[in-house]
Amino acid sequence: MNPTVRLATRVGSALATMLVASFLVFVLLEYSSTNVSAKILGPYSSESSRQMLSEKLGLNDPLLVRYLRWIGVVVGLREDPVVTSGLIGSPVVDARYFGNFGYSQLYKKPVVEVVLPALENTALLATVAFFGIALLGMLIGIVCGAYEGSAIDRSLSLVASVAASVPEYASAVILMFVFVVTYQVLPGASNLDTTSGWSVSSQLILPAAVLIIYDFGYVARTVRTSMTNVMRSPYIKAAILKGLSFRRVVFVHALKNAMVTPFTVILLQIGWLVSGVVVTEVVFGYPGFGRVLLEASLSGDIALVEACTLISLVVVILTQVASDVGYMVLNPEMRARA
Amino acid sequence: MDIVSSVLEVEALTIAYGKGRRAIEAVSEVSLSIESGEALGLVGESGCGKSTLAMSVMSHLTGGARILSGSVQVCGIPVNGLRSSALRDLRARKLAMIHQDPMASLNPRLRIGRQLREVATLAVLSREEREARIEHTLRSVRLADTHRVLSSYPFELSGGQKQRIVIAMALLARPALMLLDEPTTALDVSVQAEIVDLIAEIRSSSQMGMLFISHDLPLVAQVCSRIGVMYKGELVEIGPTDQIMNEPSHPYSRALLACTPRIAARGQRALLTGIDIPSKVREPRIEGCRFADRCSNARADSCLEEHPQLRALNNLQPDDRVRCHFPITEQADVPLQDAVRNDTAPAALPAPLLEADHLTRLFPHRAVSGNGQAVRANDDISFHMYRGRTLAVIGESGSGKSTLARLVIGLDQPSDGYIRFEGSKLPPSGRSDKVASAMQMVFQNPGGTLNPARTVGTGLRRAIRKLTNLKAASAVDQRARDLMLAVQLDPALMDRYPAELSGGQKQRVAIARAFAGSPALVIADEAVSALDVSVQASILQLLKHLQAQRGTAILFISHDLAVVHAFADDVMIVYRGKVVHSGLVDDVYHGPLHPYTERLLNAALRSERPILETTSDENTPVTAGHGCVYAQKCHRRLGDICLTVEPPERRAAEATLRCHILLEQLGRLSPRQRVMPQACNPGGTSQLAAQ
Amino acid sequence: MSDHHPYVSKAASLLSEGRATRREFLRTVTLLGTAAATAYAMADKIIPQARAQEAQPTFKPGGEVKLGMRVDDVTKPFQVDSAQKSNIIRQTLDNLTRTGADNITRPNLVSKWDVSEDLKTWTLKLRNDVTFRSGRRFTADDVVWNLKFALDDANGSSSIGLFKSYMLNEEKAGDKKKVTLWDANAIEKVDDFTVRLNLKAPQLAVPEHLFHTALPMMDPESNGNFGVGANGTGAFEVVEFQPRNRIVYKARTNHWDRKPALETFAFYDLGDNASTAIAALASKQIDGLYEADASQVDVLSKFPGLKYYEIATSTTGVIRGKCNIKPFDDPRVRKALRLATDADAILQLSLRGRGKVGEHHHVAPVNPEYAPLPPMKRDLAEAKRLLAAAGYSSGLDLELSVPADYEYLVNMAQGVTSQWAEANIRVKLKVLPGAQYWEVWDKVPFGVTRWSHRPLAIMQLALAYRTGTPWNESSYSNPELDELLSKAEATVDIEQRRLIMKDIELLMQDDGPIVQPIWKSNYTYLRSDIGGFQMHPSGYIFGEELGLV
Amino acid sequence: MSDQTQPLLAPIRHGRPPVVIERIWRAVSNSLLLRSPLFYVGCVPVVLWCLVAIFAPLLTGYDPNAQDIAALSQPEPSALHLLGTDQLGRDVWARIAFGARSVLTIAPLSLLSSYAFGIVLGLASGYSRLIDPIVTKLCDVMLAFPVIVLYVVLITAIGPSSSNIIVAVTVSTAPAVARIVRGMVLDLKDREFVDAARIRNESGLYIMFFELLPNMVVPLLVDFCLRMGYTIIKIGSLGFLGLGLPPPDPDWGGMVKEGVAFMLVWPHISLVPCLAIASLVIGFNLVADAVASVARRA
Repeated sequence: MNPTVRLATRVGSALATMLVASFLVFVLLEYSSTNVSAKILGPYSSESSRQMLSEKLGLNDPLLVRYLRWIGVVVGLREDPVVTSGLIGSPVVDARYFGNFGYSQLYKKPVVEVVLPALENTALLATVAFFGIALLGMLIGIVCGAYEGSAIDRSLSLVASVAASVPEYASAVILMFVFVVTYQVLPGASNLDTTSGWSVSSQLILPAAVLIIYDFGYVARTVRTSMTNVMRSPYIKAAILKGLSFRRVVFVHALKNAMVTPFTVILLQIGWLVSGVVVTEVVFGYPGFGRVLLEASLSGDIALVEACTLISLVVVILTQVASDVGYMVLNPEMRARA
Repeated sequence: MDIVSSVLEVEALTIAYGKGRRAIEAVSEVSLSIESGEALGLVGESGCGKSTLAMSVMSHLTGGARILSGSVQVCGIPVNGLRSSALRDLRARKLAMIHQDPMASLNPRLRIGRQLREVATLAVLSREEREARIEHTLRSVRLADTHRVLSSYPFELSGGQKQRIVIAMALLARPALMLLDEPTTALDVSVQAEIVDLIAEIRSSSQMGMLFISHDLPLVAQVCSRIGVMYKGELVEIGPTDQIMNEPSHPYSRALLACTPRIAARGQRALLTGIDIPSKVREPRIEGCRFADRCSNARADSCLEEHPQLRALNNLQPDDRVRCHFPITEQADVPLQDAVRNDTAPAALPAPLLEADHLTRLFPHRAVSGNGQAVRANDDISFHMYRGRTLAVIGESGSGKSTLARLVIGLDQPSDGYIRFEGSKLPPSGRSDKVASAMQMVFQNPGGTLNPARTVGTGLRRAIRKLTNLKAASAVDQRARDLMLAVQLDPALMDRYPAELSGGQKQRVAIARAFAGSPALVIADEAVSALDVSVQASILQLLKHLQAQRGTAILFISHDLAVVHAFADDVMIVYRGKVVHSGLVDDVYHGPLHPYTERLLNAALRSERPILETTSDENTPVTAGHGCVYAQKCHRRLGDICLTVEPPERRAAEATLRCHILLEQLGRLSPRQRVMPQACNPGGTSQLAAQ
Repeated sequence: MSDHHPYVSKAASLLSEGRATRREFLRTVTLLGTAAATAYAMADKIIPQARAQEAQPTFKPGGEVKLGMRVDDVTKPFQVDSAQKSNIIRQTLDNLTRTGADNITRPNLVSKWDVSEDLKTWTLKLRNDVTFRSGRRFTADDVVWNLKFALDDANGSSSIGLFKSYMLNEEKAGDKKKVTLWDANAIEKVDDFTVRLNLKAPQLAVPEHLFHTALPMMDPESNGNFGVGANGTGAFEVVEFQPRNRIVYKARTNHWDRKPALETFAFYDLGDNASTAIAALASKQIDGLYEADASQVDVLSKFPGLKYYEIATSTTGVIRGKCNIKPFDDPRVRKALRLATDADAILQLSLRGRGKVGEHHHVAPVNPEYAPLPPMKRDLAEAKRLLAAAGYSSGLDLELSVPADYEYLVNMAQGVTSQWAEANIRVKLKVLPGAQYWEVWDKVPFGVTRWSHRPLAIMQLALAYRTGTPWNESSYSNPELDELLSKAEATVDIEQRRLIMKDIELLMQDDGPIVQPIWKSNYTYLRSDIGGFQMHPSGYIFGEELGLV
Repeated sequence: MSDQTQPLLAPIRHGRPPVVIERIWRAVSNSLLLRSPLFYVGCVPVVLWCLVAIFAPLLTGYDPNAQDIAALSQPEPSALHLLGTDQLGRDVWARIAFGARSVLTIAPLSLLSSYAFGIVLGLASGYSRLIDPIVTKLCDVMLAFPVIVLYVVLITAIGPSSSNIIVAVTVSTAPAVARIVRGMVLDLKDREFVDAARIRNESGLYIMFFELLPNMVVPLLVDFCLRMGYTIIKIGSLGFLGLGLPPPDPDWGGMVKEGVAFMLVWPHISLVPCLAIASLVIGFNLVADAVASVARRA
């Protein structure tokens, strides 16, 4: 198989995963909620108007039909029946465009307009946290792996284990107590508002720290395991016996081999960072994607939940594809076979 | 350059694992030295401490090993306690090592060139010199296309090529001492022969000292001028190769020789004597001679109580030293025992137990061939098996011999052909419990043959319940104990997990399991190839014993021609899924030789001039029905006919072979072929007559 | 007092005889068009009272105040349905009237109103100095447009509900119900600064209704839409609006009479996590909270530099069973629940004491028509007796649904359940996320409902307990109560009405569907250098009243 | 049958414990594990919390839901309430102790159910080429959902309750377990002992559950311990987001959430449950580390 075919297969399989997953999301959400039109019309609406709307939106159609229609709306092939039914009224909203996840009942605007800014904010936080996690995790993992069994390995591993055991909300609360209340060196809320004199970067410190503390241990553990496995391999022994310096053995011979598995793991943290950070965003009042998802879920804003879930799926699947491709690039054997 | 002539000086070296009372001595009081240009062989069973010794020379002891006393000097420099930079320098310039698994010692993610340059950089100065050196060294290990090799990743090279790279890497710095730790164990027989040949050549052409470590006595003998025999951490005998190979003085050296498989003369089969003591889990500590509990000559008083010293056997041969109270000095040239082979032609036998008829197994797989064509793992294989007889299948890795075993046992279904067992045709899948009970198998890898998560007894009892009519717990248990005893194991081992057993013990359990019912046929798929020779011999003895007792037919799958010669009655030589040569063992080994048989025998007998493969294009697929399967690699290829026309079946005595060459023009083994391969003295010439 | 409404003098005599409370008097006479100051003066004359006249603070000019509050997206002011949303538009859009923290409704964009004796003709005199931000003068045409817009059912304003009974007709046009003004002249422009409302039925509360959150005065050109740059008569203009994040206002540059002290005013949304707001206050990212939780109050009280505000309200949580299903169909069970409740303790638990003890009749002490009753004490023995009499001698097993979005209600539910356990009433809590709960709030057999502040108890009672009304969540149906309610609504006389109210309260305590142990107060903390703030019982915030001192 | 008829040594033992239990016992009694200090350090919190959960009523004089009105204004730790009281005047220690019960039942139960499904799915897909593509794809899909998203969406859809939390954890964890098991099956099923079983005509079910599964005990045990920690954190997150156990039953995550507002004045209300969660998770993680490192060495 050549690389393009291989990549195409991978993307195709990712798309298939997306489809199945989106179907599951659709089924779960559309069926768990008591009544879609009741959701749209609000709790005080009358039964007859709900039924009329249901008919108008085709909510009584077979599941698969509704699902396909929904997908059609999402990819911009169809018009959103909620918009065309005139329920939203002015301001006029486009009924047909790519990425049309519908209209958020909670925010009273098209879902994309809600999600995109939140996603942007989260991307900012996620980027900072990602680099922190990757760098710290790799550093500790490499040191521990290279000096397996040493005192430094044991103590750093313990630190990583303990850090990974502290829930985000716990570290967030503690950090807040120390840095916001006691020493007042950092802002307590990270709403990205700079008028109060706290810079955006100062507001990112605490949430990013919470995420890094929670996650770096996991990365470090993976890197360490991979590193120890490599360090035990015959070719590392051979390299040492060839008379190479330990540093050269670690950096030239071990690292490249040891980073293959963790590379995937590290990349997959992106998926977690985009959507798995609800708690942190809630604690710091960060206007991000996780909070949107939580609020949408809690308020039963189906269109928004569907969009958020789907977007987090896309992110995860994209990182999976990226990590697969990266794995191919990192691994000459795979590269050659491709 | 140093003027010190001794490149390695080991003095009274003692190395132990662990600390305090739990410390286990892996190497005890070992002294030896190697002059430059000299090759010393170290042999011994696994766990005898030879690798630990080698690592101490490299000053790279791991796993909690420590030098308790003694010293190691390389080129006069004591390696122990060397500062790390000095140590690195020593490793880079003076030492080189080829490891147990040479394939794995290349970094899979760095190009060969980079890995070679890295080593060269440590030793050589200028860039031009470096490149020239690399080029030269690669040529010296017979790697031609250096440019391609240098830009390759390890996985892009064949096993033999990687091996050469590793050797080249070791040679690059022109070290004073080269350590080889089982450098050929992971290779196919024919490749093995080439590599050993290469090593011997390098040794003779350089001033390098060499420490060659192996469990394979004849192999070592081929390269080294002196051999040390190690047993449980001690050097029990050391002396010139001739002496060790022909007149060893230590009972252990002698026993090692006795259990080393060899191809006996026509009409005879080697009698292999095992020196394994299988029934005990761990040997007790012995005050006296460490070999005493396995020694047939041991005497209660001195051997058990007094530790023997390594001493010169006599004044005439100060080089030959032995650690034994009662070294064997008389009858020095007692010949290794052979038994008379009393073969009967299959034709004279009653109805066959199993008939395989035109078995074919296709793997329709792109992954294997790449061109979408089916790979024929087995192609039209037919044979008969008889009660009480052993049919051996010989082939190199990838020849389809394991597929054949799987077809016979029913783990795989033939694409074509069928198997008839006890007169009735077996269904392609879903065999009856009766057939399952009558046909069992012993596998190759002792590590995998037993379920590591279940005790020996649990597995054995399960097999008994499944393969016999016994159901009552006490009867099953009794049967299990009987079986344990039958394979010469202490029934107490039934409570153990496989991880607590030695390889030989595991293999015995596997045999016990195979004999849980009353199998008419047992398939042994490389059942002894992963074992030490001493253990291998006793397992073979055990199998023979069980076979004699129960009249079991054995399908013996092996790559080792010597073992097959000693063990089997009939033999089939398989190449790429096709039987190229088959018949009675003697008639195949001594009769007109199929070129492939010839090459295998040549390798097995370790001729001076191994027959090389004609083409190195290993990946050319064989298209079924066109020509001889071996044609592409055949050193005696006649011409296009071999490639295009399927060779005719030719019969020679009780053997059949497929070759275009006329019988009388095929090679033969000399009738008085000596059983052992020759040491590296130039006098020994191959008696394999090449056309 | 000659130009006062005829009832004003009657009210004054009631007050002097002690038959009306001061609060009732003030509310009534102001609604009838008496200026608040005059009303207060009258009341003071009748019942002399040392009123601490709060000196108008002197503000530093300019400055910035940021309050923590949920910032929902508001695009349609006429559909506003919560105090927070109303606060978002209030800084830019004004109402014609304004009901203050003291429950007194005062003129705002109107300078005064007059009402006919039959309470059917209301004449609204507009201030003539009001201008929109665009500079255009605010006139009667704007009022007419806004009222008509709000009362057009195409625009989905909840104002319709308020005005329905006296301004609108409901017609059935085929399948659809159509709501129209009852008379083409119902909203009548008299001159450029006078608007007259001609009512179908008498109504006293018109000025209060004009302060309805969904009835702001907008520029007709806006077509009822709100956003950055919205054109209003308010003191501020919106310069930045990010829903769920913040809304920022700047003081208008062209002020009419109303010039705010602050240069910038803003609401910041910090999410629902109580500690985030506290942390933000700690790091001075906000200057105060729109409203604090009971839990936040305790924490914030430890902070230096903050000032506490509190006001009693008629906001409450009621626990009600559906009276048409077992076991709530038995009044003895309902009463037993009340008797098994220790309201004092619940007030402590759920609001940490910051509120008033409820008396299970949903008439708040802050409501003018409240009739004081002896406190309803906990009586476990009587509760058990009633239960046994109702056939539940082994006690009851119930499941109580609670909305998760009001923590004090969850706490209240936890409190009563542990109290009830002592009376053998075993209750399992089912806490539902708000969105789920408010979908079934009126359907669950046994639930907790939050009712927001209403100035009048009869409004509340009619809404929730009259037979067959849509929000009668308990399905309570008692002809006696219905009758009493109708009577109370028709009674203008304060004293008589209070007598009726007393009957209602007693009936609710004895037979009613609810357990109502608490009245929630509103409270908050602001930085102590912020002046001019008054806690409003409905949670309304007027940015132009604030300033830095 | 045998030529050696002399029975040797040891009496025959009957009534052997099931293999898996024996295996675990062996792994535990394995001197290596008992020699690992990490193991003891990890066991301390786990065992302590288990004891606390079991003996909760004996360890506290308070009903975890009993409200002490008097303590409302003075919730700080005192002689009466050793760890203080919470915002509703309930004894924090009592709630922690009883909360340990729910944590230590819900997390293991949900994991057990995840493992039950995961192991069956994993064994089946690893062993059967027919089932494999379906199961694998399904697992891919489920694993593509970020865990917390799955939790939040599921719990808001089906409502928070202990059984629903178990459902949510199972839905999100079982595919991960299935994937691990499948990987191990693929690794194991070409081993000779599996072939040996097949040539004895053992059924697929027997091979899956008696030949393959026992070999996964140790890695699965490590995974289980790690997942325990992870699951406890995630269940706590649900509680923190208000999607945990319905009140009044004590739920550590919910306790953190309720106390978080008081962090600055009465930090004990949320710090105590935070520490409880963290210590329990650390315990499980360290035990996992210990088992893993011992398994690697053995």
